[in-house]
Amino acid sequence: MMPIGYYLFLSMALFLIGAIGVITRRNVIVVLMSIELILNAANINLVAFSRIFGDVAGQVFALFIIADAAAEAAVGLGIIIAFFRNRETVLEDEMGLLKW
Amino acid sequence: MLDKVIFFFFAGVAILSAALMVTRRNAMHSAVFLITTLLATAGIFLQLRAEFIFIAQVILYVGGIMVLFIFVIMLVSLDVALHQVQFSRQKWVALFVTLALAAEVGVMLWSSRQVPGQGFLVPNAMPAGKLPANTEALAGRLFDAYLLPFEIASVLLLVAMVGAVVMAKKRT
Amino acid sequence: MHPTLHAVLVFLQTWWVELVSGVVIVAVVPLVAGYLVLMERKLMADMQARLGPMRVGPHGLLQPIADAVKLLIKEDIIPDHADKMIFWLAPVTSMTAALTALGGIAFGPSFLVARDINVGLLFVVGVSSMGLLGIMLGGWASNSHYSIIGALRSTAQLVSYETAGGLALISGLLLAGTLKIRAIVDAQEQYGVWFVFLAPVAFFIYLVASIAETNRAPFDLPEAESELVAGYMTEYSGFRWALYFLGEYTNMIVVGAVAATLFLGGWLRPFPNVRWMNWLDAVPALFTAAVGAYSVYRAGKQPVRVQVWFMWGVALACFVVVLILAAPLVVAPLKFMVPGLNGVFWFLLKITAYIYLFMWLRFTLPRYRFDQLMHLGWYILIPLAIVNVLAVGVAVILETAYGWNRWLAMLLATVITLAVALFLLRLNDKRAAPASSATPPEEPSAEDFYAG
Amino acid sequence: MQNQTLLGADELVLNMGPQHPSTHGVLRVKLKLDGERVRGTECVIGYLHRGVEKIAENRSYQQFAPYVDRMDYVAAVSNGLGYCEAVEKLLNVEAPPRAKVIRTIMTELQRIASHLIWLGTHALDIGALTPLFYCFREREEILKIFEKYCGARLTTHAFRIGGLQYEAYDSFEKDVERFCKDFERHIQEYVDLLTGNSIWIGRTRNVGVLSVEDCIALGASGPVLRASGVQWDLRKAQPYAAYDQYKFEIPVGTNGDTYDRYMVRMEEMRQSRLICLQAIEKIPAGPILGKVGKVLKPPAGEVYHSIEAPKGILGYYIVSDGTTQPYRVRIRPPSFINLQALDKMARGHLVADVVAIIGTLDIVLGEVDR
Repeated sequence: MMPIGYYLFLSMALFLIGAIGVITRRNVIVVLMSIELILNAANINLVAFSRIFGDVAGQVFALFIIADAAAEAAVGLGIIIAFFRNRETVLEDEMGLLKW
Repeated sequence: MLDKVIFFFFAGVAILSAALMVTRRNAMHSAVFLITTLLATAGIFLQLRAEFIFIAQVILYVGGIMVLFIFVIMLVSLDVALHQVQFSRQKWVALFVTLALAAEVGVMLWSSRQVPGQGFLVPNAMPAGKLPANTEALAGRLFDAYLLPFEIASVLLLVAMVGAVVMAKKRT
Repeated sequence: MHPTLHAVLVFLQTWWVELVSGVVIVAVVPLVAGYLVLMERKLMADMQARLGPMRVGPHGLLQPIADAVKLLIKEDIIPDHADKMIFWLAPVTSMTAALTALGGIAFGPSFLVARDINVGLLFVVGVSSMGLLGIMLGGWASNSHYSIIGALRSTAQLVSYETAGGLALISGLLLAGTLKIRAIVDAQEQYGVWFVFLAPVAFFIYLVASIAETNRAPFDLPEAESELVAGYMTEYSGFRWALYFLGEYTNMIVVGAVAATLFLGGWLRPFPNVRWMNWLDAVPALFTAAVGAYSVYRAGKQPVRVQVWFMWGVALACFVVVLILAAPLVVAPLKFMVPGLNGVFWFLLKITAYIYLFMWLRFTLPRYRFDQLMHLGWYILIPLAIVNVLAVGVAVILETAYGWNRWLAMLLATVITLAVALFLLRLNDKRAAPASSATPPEEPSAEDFYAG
Repeated sequence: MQNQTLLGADELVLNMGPQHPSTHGVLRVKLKLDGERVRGTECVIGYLHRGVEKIAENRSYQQFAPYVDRMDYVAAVSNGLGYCEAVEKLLNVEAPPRAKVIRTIMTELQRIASHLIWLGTHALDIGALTPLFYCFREREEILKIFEKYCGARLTTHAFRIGGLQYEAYDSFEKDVERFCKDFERHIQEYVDLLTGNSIWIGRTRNVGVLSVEDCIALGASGPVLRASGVQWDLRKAQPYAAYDQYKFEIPVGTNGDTYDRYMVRMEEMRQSRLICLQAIEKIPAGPILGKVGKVLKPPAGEVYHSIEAPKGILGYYIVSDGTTQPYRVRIRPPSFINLQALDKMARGHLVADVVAIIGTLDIVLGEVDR
């Protein structure tokens, strides 16, 4: 077991990279992927603390987060496909319309 | 020692490929680097003796979610996208938000160090050999204390599935 | 001692088994895969009234090596506009996943390749499913229509059949009550029966799903030669192509090993607990001896001296193996080695039989169409697998909580599942209008198309 | 092409061939796809064009005979029969009865051989590997008979204008009889492998349905026409060679789908076998070559003669201007005309079905392109 700070730092780094991706990228698919990265960073924290405290509850929540990520990816990509079919773009700032 | 090597290896791979993921122009390359990050994170989980989360990460994230991503990228891959501006004009906002977040976490890390007795940079976890069998412990917890959240999660997945089908279906 | 050196030594001391087995996997499995190809070609030739490879070595025994050399020295072509990085990465991914999955498999009670990790079987299944990424990426990177259609087909097929196969595995795991490879086999020893007899439907579903997962006929649509040339492998040649091929055959070994472990009793011999069947322990030695004797017999009939020597070599190798296998049976102090050595033999025999079944089906059956394949997966296999999981779960509870007879409970589960299967088939027959002809041929609206 | 996607925003154009494992040679089919569904097809032919009809104008009548063997090269004997009979009609001579019977036997053997190639490749297209080798095993026996008879296996040039050049060799009847005896057993093997197989039925039933009206409108002939339910076979309708002497059935289908065409061809092989058996029972004695001169100079005029080749109606239209060389030869190749049905049959099906449909049309590109 490494000191918990290392894990927190790793988690923070991944989270920040993910946040940068979400804010700056135009391609919605990449934005979604960045969100997956953020969720994953959270998972590292959960699992690391679960290991520190010797309590698997943290891992249970990590599982829930993975399930949530799956749901999010499915719906998000479904929306992207639907949008792409109509507008032929996957760029965020071209998706500004609320109707098509 | 070995722990350290493994951790730094995986952590390095994770951060490096995460950075590459955000900066690559080609969405497919981004996906590949995200897969690398996820696998490296899975390695971290294994180093934390969380075998079940490790394999769940491999099966669900890499074998499931990322396959879905690649599938969609294959379907919508527009070569035009490669020649367009890849970043939106929010660079400064991004920088600001990131710095703010980094500062927050930094302050948190730094201040918790000040608190005597907490000292979470000191390892105080149970030795690896004394941990209960991971899968069994996890299952016991999941189907006992967290049964309701588990069911809610499955309902969530069902809803997501229906939603995805409705979204992606061709309107004829 | 220098601390770093010391650390390295400690590392080696704790991990040498894993390191050695890793090297063995990487070194031996390609050879085994090559000989699987030879076996397939020979069997195919036998069933098709011809001889198969005969030129390289006696009865083509050196053909895999010749093939490997040929593939290695072949020109390595990367198509124009291919994404070079991913084109390079994809076959490596495919093969790495397959080889890594092999690391989780135990070939005998004392021949565990890597550690008996807590999530053993799940590890094997999960890691081998990552090979799909290689297929998708390769198909995408090739920048060819055939490749990308092959990759899309492959993805859809693998995702659907992995679901069915995974659910079938869960039925078996419910009986074992653990994910650890060794504990699964131990459970079968305790039960005194292979799980295939307790949960035959699950085994059957896994069989079908594993054929589909390894892209073998009749589910070989992703690389259907007559439709998509070679599917995702169309643009690959030489060594990269060989990596894909290697991955595919390694995957066959992996699914065979999973099936053998979970359903066919792993390294247990038939009737592991029946005392008067103990003579079965001598079978491995006798079998190998018979192979050796046959080689001696054939050696006299070889036309070229090199081939005669080669057959003698094969015979000699067989006899050495016989000695190793027979020694523990005869020499009392070595008795403890019997389960280990024979276990490996039985395990390999089971995998071989499983793969033989794959090959047999390939030579016999035509290929499914894509919609039929998806229909079979989603409308029949997955519902059936879900019902089977429920039924087996109920049976396990009936047995443990209500003290039912195990066989009775399992029989009930099987009957329920089969009844549902019949119902499903009926249902599907009713709306059997083939999806392919469902859409009426549209009116010719393609004048521009015919213009050029 | 670059910007097309698989999402159906555009339609994808997939080139199948000319280098493709299942286009039976050098056929190129442009498929217009929506996902995997075919919205239209276009055949691009001509990769094997050799100008056979034009060559005829510069060859004497006998010299041209070997060229027709190279059209449908898996049924060379049938091509030769059609050509020889057409020229005989032009010359107004008739082959002697013995020649006619031997011609009939050879042609029926060739029909079996051609159908065997069709069965093997068709099954291979649908993914069954093994029937191909069984089919070639039997075809080998037929080719051996051909080789013994005329020295050639594939492009036989077995017949001569006015009859035959070679007398049947000594054990000819015995060889044919032995083949026919074995063949009954072998055909059962294919039936065991394919006819009842649910995958095979799933892949062929209701695939590539061609109605009677479509068949007639497109001019389809042979098994393609008969599988739709039209009992039209020139061997019965306008008997040539010695077909009027033998009893045989003309199998017809009902649905006109790929499975029916399969059944029709399988039954045709059985009937051909019966014809062969009937014919070898009594081969009349006599000369084998009618009275034709060394130099053929047919009177000016024109003639059209058609036979039932394995793939359909094979017609020869020959115009003579009274010289030793034909003025014009026009050939009606069954493959070329049957191929026109591809678009009609493939629309609305999946890519995999296109492969099956090309297989079931039983085309030979040498004949399509000539």
